[in-house]
Amino acid sequence: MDLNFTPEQQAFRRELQDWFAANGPKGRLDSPYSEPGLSQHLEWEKALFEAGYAAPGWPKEVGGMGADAWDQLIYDEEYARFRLPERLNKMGLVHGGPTVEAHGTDEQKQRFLPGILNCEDIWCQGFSEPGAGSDLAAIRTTGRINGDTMVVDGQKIWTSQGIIATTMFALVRTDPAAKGHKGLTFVIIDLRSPGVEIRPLGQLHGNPGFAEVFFENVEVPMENVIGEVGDGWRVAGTSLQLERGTGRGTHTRLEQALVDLARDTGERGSEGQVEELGRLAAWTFAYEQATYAATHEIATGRTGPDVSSIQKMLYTQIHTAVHEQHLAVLGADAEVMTDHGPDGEMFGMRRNYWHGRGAEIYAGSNEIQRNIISERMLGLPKEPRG
Amino acid sequence: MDLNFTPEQQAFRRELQDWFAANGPKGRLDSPYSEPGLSQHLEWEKALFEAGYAAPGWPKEVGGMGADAWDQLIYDEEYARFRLPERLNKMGLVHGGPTVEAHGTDEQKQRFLPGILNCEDIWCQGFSEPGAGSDLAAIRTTGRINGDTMVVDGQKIWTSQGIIATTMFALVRTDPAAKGHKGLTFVIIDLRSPGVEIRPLGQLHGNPGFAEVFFENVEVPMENVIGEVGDGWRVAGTSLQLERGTGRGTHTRLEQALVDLARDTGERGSEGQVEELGRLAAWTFAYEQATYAATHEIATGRTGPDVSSIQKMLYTQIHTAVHEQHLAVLGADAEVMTDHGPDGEMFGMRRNYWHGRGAEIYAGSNEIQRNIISERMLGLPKEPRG
Amino acid sequence: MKIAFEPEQQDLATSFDQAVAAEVDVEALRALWTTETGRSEKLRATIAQLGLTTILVPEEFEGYGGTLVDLALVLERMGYHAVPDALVESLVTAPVALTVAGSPEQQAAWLPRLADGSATATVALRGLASVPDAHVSDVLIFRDGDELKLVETSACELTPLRSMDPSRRQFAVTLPEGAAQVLPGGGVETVLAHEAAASASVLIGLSRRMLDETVAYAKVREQFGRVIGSFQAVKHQLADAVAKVELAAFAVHAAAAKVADGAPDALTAALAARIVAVEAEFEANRASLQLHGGIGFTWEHHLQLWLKRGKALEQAHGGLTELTAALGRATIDSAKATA
Amino acid sequence: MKIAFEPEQQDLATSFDQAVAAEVDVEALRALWTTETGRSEKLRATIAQLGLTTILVPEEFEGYGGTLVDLALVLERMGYHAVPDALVESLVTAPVALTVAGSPEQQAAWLPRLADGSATATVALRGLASVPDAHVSDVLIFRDGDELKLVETSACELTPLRSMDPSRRQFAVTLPEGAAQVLPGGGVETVLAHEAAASASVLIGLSRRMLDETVAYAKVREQFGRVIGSFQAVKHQLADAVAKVELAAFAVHAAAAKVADGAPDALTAALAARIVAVEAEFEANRASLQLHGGIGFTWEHHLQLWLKRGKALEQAHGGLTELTAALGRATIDSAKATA
Repeated sequence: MDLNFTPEQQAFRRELQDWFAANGPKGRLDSPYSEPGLSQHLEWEKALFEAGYAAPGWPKEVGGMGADAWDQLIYDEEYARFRLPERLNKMGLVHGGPTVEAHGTDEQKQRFLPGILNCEDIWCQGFSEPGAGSDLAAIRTTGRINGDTMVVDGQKIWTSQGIIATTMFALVRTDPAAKGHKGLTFVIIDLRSPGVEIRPLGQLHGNPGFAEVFFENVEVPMENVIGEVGDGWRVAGTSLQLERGTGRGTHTRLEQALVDLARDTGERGSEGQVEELGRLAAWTFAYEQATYAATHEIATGRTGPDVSSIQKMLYTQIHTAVHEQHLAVLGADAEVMTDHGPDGEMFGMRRNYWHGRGAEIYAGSNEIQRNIISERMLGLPKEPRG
Repeated sequence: MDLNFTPEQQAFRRELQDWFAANGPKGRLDSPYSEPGLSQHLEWEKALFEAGYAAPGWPKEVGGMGADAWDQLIYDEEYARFRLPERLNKMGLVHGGPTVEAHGTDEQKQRFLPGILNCEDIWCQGFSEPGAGSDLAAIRTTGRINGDTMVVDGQKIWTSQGIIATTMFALVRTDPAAKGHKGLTFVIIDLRSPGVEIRPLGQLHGNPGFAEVFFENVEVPMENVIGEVGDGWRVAGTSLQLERGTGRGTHTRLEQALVDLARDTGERGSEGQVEELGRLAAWTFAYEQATYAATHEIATGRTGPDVSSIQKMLYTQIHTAVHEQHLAVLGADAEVMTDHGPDGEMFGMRRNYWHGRGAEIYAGSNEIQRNIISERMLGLPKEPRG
Repeated sequence: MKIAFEPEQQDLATSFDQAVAAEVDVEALRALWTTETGRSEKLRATIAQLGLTTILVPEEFEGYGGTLVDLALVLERMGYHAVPDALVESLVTAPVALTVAGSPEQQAAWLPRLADGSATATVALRGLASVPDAHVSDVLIFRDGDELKLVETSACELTPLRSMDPSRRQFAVTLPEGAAQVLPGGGVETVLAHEAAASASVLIGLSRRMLDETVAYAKVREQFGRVIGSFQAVKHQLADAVAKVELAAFAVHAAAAKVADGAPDALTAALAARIVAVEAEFEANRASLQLHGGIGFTWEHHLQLWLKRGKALEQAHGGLTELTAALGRATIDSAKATA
Repeated sequence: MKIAFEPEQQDLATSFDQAVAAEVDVEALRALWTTETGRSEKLRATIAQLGLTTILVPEEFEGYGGTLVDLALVLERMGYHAVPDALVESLVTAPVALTVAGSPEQQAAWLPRLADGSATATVALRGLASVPDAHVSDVLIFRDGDELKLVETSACELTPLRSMDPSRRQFAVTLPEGAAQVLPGGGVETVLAHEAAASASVLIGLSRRMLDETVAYAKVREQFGRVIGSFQAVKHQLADAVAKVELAAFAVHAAAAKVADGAPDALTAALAARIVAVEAEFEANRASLQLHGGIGFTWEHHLQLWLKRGKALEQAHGGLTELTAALGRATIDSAKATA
């Protein structure tokens, strides 16, 4: 056991701190779904890219720094600690890109990855459909293969970043005869293609960002298929596990939420609320340490049991509990938005509260995580399908 | 809405208070599973019987007072408030007797009910079996009908009062071809018959009282069948609903537990523990009011939705929460039994703590209650059987 | 004992349902979000026509002279329909405050007008930082220490706030020096008890609506080849929430009766009722969003009407910390007294 | 960073499992309930032979000079096997107290004997009303305000108490006037941190055992024509409990490392570890009895070994109220400092 960062790691952290302090945007950027906001975000992404900080964990060949898991963690911690803007291309950086990296050909890596880093392409994920939320295997969007072209028809929903995205990595059904997760293919779709319609869909905290995406006879080159045709479920598994997994500074953001709660509790909380703060601090610590342990696992290439479902479920529950408690400490002031956008969208703690409740649903609802934990970790029998 | 008792009801309450104060045993009786304890309990039951207080709610013809639901509630409240001994024949008084009253012939009522009141017979319930706990329909104890005799073979388990009981009301399978809850018959078995073996089974809080009861070629007269042969599931339903239902002073005992907790919280609790006490007081109040509402329903013969599953589930949860909180308030003293029997069995709060956890399992585990609530009240589909 | 509402009380709730049906249609409610007042004149007129404004006004001031029990079921329906107005204040705590604590002049000036709907009142028992519906109220009754005071809103400065619930209209109120009059009769405890019990009724209705919506959705939404309502993971979450709401409702109805009777335990019963109603609503709120899944998280779905109202009302009439600490202390005092 | 135990540390836990297998057989443990001391000489000898008594004794006093990290996995296994002895006290807090706070004379008198197993110590940081294993301990170290003190048990009056857990042996200790010596070096915080972190390790092992037993039972017990482990009602309760235990374990391991390092946040990390371990154990305890059903409630079933130990250890080394209040205050102080 050694809980200390190496001198090199500490130096990397200071380097980042200096750069973020000097170059990070002052104040909050406008929403990326507004014209000025999108420019501001692209400008920030450009600065990161030019400094080499767009994706430290990616290989040098495709524009990353080849940083190891610990340096990636340090980057994520500092990025969160400086409260820098949410990454415009996070679906590409965290999910789509690593999937291409893991399953794509060299040609595909060269073709797709640089565009994510320099934000020429903005990626979104196309898994959920109106009839396929928790049950991803029920996907009905079809990909009809016709020589070297796939013709896509169907609909995706709850697509984060959908209204600004140029590129979707999607699961489509290429074998209509196959049931469930068989016959699905993982494919990258250019949303600028004819036949794509994107309709904005709001989120309940008032913030835009969701979209429904409709496909009608959309032609996609077969060279955009990642992995084998019909093997999409396994390919997508990489992305799903990444989505469940921790990292990306979630532990730092949770700690920040706890610090904010602690300040308000110190100012106006009852003794019982101090006790509740202590309870939440303890679970926040546990989550932080689980993140470090997972980083150690990745860094050493060892593969202990996959605890990403445990982390996802409990992270979202702790996150919600911290914010529920913050509402309680604020009392009658809780509903009053001190910080909100021109259209009434929520910012700060109140946005995070609702967003956190959404997180108990998305990326595999916590009910699905409980199935995974009880079936894969404990070996209990699967639920019978209807 | 009128939350006041009538003058007549108040007078009845005073009458009971006077009689209990004058005649109630001073101090705790020995365990009814010991020789001296059984005598002491029988003596107390005899006093109740002779005063006409053995079962106020039963009809006068069979030795009760014909009291209405409100007078029965008042009786139960005062009995609990005076912390009088647990009724020796409670399984007969609360479950078996009322089932005979509801489904038996006049002859059967005359034959069985008086023996419960004067404690010539001590009843126990024979529903659970090693393979049929939550799944009562899986009962395998058989009753082979042979003319005017039924021959019973099999085993019952977790039989409360089993080691002192003389009489069991049981569900047995009379039609071996029928599956599930079909082919079951409700029958009263004299445990003094040849072929019955009763083995004591302890409970985890150290108190005796459970038994396993084995039947080998036990002959039971067919006139002991209550209701029709094969209709036992419906007949037992009365008993099960009574078991789930509230009443019998449970709300008073819950309030007493709350008062005990409040005293210790006042003496040694933190401010956070005072808040938790308030939360528990609120749910105790809700349960009390639900009991009054149920009594009103019974008294007026109206039948609103059956909320007995809600009451059973939440009562047991509130009960456990009150006792868990009491352990927390006592801190390091919680484990130390200030009050225990010679063989280390638990008394008082600590017994009630474990007993309450058992209550979340017995009388239909809370998982079963959730099935009932979601299926019968909300109309959600049944769980598929295997 | 009689633990049941009178037929007239039930009928009043049914009449309310019918009379306001068009006004509480979810699209109509959403349309109000962007109007200047956020309030429907028609709805307010209907409430007055139904006589709801008269119920807690004494007969001598042209009221009905009723009690909270007469309003309890209507308040539940108001929660059920997510009626946006601050009706706990205007229908309950304002007339009660004037009745128990107002001077004869104050009563004569305001109670008849509250009864006939020609004036509206709002109430603030926990400071003036966030007062509901001050913009459509003629008079504000507020707590100042152990006293209740009254001020005309036209004399106050109202700063509009933005609530997480787009239906709610909250205002920071600044009082001009010396504008407030004391209500001389005390009455803080009575008003607090009415507030807690009435608020609890609203929460019960709100919770029932969230659960009704969710049960209905669970019966049609299919995943994994089955309606999701056939999974124990869904069924048991709903059972837990429904159980809490229904048990809480017993407490809420009893509290209304005790508050109506002025029973010695009226305040503790009302605190208990609001505590269990808040906890039940919390669970109904949690389960209903969780079980709706992604669709419930969209702006376009109506579930947010109840979700956000619920979060606002968990805190608005006293949060759990305040209420549980008070009830906990009262429980200790009462346990000592019976020792 | 290296978030993993060394192979030797893992091997020590495995050796412990093997060496004590016969002594921690459930029937053997139950047999101890009715013996006079309730303790197995053989088990105590084995623990000494494995060198576990030496680990936290400095080398200069014939110890191993290790840290809590060396013992953390062994402590988990002790919980897993429901070892009845007060080993958090005898193996951890007693040698640590002497090492950090004892005078040279006190250290020389006791540490070598603790190391070789010729003497045993127990510790009481929260009063003398209920001290574990005082009857088999030669020396008692206790907290008196900001000081630690030491007294030989032979000088004390020991009144045996009856624990809900028939394996535990607790005693009320009465001190003779002037018999206790102060440990001059302070050290209360260090000892508290070791206690919380070590106790958390025991709770993790205890929780894992309850869940292992329950998962195994759920795979064979049939109801409604299916093994009960195929019902979501069962699966999800187990998933919730396992998730809490496994997340808590990360905190517990990190706390051991921080306590071992004497990190500035060692005490808060240890408090956090014990808080999450207690909450995880609480849930494992609840779920395991609930899912065993009636059979788990019988005296004859072994589940009670872990259930009762768990309830005792939830309170024994500081209950949640004490720990959460302390950690909550520390969190507020630290938030203010980073403002």
